[in-house]
Amino acid sequence: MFIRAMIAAAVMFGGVATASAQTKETVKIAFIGPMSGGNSAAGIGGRNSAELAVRLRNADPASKYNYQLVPMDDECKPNVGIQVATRVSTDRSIVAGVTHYCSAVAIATVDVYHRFRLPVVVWGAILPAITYGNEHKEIHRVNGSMLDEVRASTSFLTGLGYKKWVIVHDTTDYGNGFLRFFKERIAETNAEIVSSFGVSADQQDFSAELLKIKGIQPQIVVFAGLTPLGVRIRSQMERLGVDIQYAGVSGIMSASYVEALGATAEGTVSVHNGAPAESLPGGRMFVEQYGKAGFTDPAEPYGPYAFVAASLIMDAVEEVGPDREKVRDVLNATKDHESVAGPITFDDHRHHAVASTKYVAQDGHWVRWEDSLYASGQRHLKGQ
Amino acid sequence: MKLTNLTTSFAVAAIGTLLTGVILVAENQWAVIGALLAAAALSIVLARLKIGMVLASVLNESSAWVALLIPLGGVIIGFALHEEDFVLMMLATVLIYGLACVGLTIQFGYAGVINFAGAAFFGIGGYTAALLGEWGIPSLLIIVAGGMVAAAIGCILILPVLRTKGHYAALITIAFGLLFRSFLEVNHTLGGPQGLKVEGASVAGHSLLDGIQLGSFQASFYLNYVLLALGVFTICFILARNLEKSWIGVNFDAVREDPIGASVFGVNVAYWRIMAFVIGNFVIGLAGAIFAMMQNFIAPSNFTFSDSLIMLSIIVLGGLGNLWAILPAAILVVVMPEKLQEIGEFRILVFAVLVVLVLRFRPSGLFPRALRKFRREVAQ
Amino acid sequence: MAILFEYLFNGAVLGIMYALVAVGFTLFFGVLDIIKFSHGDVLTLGAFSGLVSFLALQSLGLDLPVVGLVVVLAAACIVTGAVGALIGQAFIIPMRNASGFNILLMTLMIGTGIREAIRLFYPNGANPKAFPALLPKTPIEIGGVFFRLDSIVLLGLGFGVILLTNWLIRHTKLGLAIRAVAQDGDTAQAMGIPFKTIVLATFALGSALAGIAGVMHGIYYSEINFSVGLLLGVIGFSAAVVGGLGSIWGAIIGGFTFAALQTLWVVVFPDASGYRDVFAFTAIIIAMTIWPTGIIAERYSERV
Amino acid sequence: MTGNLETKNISAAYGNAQVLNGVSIVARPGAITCILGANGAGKTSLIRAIIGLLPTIDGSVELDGTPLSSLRPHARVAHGVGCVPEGRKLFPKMTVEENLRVGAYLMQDKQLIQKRLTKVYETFPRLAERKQQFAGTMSGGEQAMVSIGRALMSEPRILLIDEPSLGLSPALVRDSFAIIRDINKSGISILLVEQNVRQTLAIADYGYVISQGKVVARGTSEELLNDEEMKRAYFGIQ
Repeated sequence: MFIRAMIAAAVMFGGVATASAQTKETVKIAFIGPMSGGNSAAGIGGRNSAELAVRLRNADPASKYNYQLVPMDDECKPNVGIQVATRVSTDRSIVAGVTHYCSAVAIATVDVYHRFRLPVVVWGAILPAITYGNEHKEIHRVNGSMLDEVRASTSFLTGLGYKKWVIVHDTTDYGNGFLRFFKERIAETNAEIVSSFGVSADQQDFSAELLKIKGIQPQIVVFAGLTPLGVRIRSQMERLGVDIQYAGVSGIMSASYVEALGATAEGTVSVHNGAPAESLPGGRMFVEQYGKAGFTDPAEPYGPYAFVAASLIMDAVEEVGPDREKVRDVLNATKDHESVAGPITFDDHRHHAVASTKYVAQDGHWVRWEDSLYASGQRHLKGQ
Repeated sequence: MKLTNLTTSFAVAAIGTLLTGVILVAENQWAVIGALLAAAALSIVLARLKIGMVLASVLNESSAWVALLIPLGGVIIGFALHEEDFVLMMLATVLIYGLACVGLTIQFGYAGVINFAGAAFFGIGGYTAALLGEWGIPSLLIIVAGGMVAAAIGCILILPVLRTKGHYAALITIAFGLLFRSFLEVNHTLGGPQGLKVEGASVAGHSLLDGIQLGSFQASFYLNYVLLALGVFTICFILARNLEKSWIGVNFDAVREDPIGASVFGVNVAYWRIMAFVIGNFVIGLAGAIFAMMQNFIAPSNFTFSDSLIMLSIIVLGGLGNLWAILPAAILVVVMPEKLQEIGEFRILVFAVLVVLVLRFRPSGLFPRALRKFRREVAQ
Repeated sequence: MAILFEYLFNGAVLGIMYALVAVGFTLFFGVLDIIKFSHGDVLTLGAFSGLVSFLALQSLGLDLPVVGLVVVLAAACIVTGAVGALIGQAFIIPMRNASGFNILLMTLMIGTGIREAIRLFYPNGANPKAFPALLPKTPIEIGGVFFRLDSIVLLGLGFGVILLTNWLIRHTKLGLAIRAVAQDGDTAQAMGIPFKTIVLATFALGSALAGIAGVMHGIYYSEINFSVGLLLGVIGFSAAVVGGLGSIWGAIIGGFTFAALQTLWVVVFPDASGYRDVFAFTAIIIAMTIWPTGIIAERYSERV
Repeated sequence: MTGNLETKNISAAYGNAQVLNGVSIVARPGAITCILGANGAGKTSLIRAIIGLLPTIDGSVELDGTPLSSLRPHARVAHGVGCVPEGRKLFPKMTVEENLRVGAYLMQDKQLIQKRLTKVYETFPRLAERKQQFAGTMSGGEQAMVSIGRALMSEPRILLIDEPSLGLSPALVRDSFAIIRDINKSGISILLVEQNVRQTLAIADYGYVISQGKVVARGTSEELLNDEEMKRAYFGIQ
């Protein structure tokens, strides 16, 4: 506090604020995500990406402030999330937050941010209720919602002719949410969900479920959950001779899905909010810079959104200064704001809808469906 | 003699209050580590020197009313930091976990009934509060109901727990903890994996979620919860102390140390194990209800096996059966990981290593329980 | 009908893996009356050491079919055996007069430490890792029943290892010493059995079984991750306790019982598959009520 | 002649309770030395301290001049200390033969083990008939034979025997004392702990009386037997 006051005084009496970093006021931004436990890969990727945004901004001589990222671990647990959310919200030196990958945590903490008036931008959690379940002006989201994905996925898969679905979902809010929205969405089409299986997030063996599915003989198995489980289910389908097309949601779309499965991953289809980073002008920059920054862990698919969220906040601070309410108002009014994930526009619930992109795993990479050998007819999905 | 005891207790309370305040407020990592080292040094010195024995026995023999020093210290810290929301929240969390650990101490520390499902009973209290909160029932009643429901559901486990012992009993509570969590997750009537919002507590129509405002004095609403938790903690602490010192406590000791011998001398082992289990779960349920009200939100992932382990770590690190050790240990276990946020993804590893080291080199805990006086005399 | 055989077959593979873990728990309990809860995470360590040794072989160009399997199994056994003995030496033997509960909590925390260390220090350790297919995946179909060759080999391997362990315990000098220590440690010492050496050997043996189970797990599911041991540890412990601590056959019965419970639930109530663990653990609590010291009861007389 | 066991001033405690308080005894080569005393006098503690199961806080144990105090129990067995523990302490879920083989654990030579087994079966023909029976299912007398046989398997120079008469019928007690005498005649020194004063002193050459962890009297069997004071104070014989 004292040092900050000194700096402020120096700036005032010095008359001229030089561009050197030492004289710039430091502005703190919180990052919250899971950095330990089963979802830590995504959390660490997100933290690195937000850190990258901050470093790039600090390297930019045109920026008015010196930014500092305060990373916090929510362990993907609501109670821990509430604890760290309170910690950053009540720390007056923090202006805004890039918050949460896990939907349960994001939902649990919205009231905390509202109570302490901390504007936050969600970078990874996709349950619609995070923004649509409340009227809190502090909560924003850049990464789209589950609904966007479900919409894209349903029309994509039914369009390919898969009418008889089995859904395997994890029993967290993530998988359950998908199940609910898929059910609603499928009811509007001529396809049907013949059966659904809930599996716990730490389950290892799925032979009972998969053999049951083998008996049902659906046209497609849609998995709603995260990478570790998605990998286990896909590889066990192979082992048990369940020769049915496999589809996932954004939760399985990580580099480690194709790495861990090798050739077995071939032909898995999935959807993800937002176009591949590489295909956007800013996205290419992101991938390049991320590589240059020397992080040991990959950015993971939601990394770019953490980058975007941090950038949005810093843009707002540049505009109105480090004041929570002003930053909140600027964020609320975000419209067609350029970012590495394309232009960002918040709706009346401060939610940025994204057009989900369809992907297929091809030769060890996630490839945009339209660019794949499957779309061009050179390769075929199962049952095609 | 009485006077020196009281003075000593005051001194201990003052040092404890001071250290707690410093640890809670310290922002800087080095300050945290410094305070922890000071506490560790203190505990080692106390253990090595005779003064530690004296202190332990003073606290052990002191009247239960000395426990009133706890709310005194708590109120001092609370009001000194009345604007620091986060610090007060941590303080309240420490007190709530401490309360749950009073329950575990009655079960495991006193009667030797092992309970690896502490978090499950904590959760039962929380879910009770969530469900009853919707009906506008007075908050204090809801808290008591949380305890009663936890105690009642615990009764389902009594038969298997009574029939087994040792590691077999441990498995039963582990299995219960695991099934409780997966049940909440797959069962949608209780909010499913997404959890439930919980009404905050209110006293006399005044919601505890509103900050206190008395003239120019403005305080965080967490101060309300600190006071609430402090009140319930102190009551349960004093009751547990009286329990320990009464003939019931002697029965518990007998049942724990030598169940067969106890039954030979006419102690009804099953009866006392049931008593300890039920009373303990009641207290844990109370804690869960307060916790849910303070957090305003509960979800199944709050009540996992590892949360049960955290509670058990507190009572074992502190010193099994020593109620006085609960608060320092709870501060260590609850606050430390939060203060170690700077080391990010390494903090669980660091925490695990620390617990292992303490268990390895101080197996009876940082503040071992003093023996009953008559037993010491026999030994000498 | 064919699918029924597939259920049975895959249930058996699952059961044999649970049994291998449970046998470890039962051996540790046998010699020292303690529960070593780090066991599940030692299994993870075994799977990862197997993976590392395979990657090393691959970089040397030596990943021949049979050699690969042997080296991977050996590496897993050596690492888990050494770590198991080390945990015993450094943490359990010095503490053997402390309460069993302290050791339970301490080993739980050691397990957490191992798990977190793998996550943090193995490159990109938080994500699942592909495990090499060390056995031919040839599909086999007999009368509509689908198997893969490697599943059959794994099942055989599992049974082989368990029978070998049983033979070791029943018919070798080491086994004689292990049983003597398990039945009466003090007297065993007074008869000239080096207590500490035997306890550490038992820890190494039990942990090596977990190493084998880890490799089997990797091959069977083609994938490993840092938390595989967490649930396997809990299940292995449950299996050992339900079977009756201290009895090898109890551990095997417990392992298969658990696998059967899980499979049965999903087969009978597919729409409520999420409840399978609720069912399995409820069944365990009921079983413990009926047989308070396990299905194969631990027979010990109490001193009054 | 070897088998000279000496304890010099050993003390030991369970927690705060001191059970041995500077005990010095000598078991002479080729002799039967007995330790007498009431229940709780520290007799069994002394045996446990000699074999190394009870850590001593002071004093030393020597066998034929070799200090044993720093050795673990199994190493003491390797130096020639054999033990028949109180209550026989068989491994109940092992067969008779397995119990005997545990006694020979430190030996590598299979032929030698076989030879000793044969010898034990010759000494106790009854055991030869029941090689494959679980030790836990045998009668008290048979268990006593297994326990003694097991201790003999390691060919000790000195055999510590703790309360062989415990729980046996008078006839069996007579038998086991006869066996002990035979073993002694084959050249093994014996340190015998007993409460049964008359029968013990009848076969012992030398004896010690201990009480509350201290040696309170010593002497040849005759000396002790004729000491009226001792009888009254420690043996309860009127």
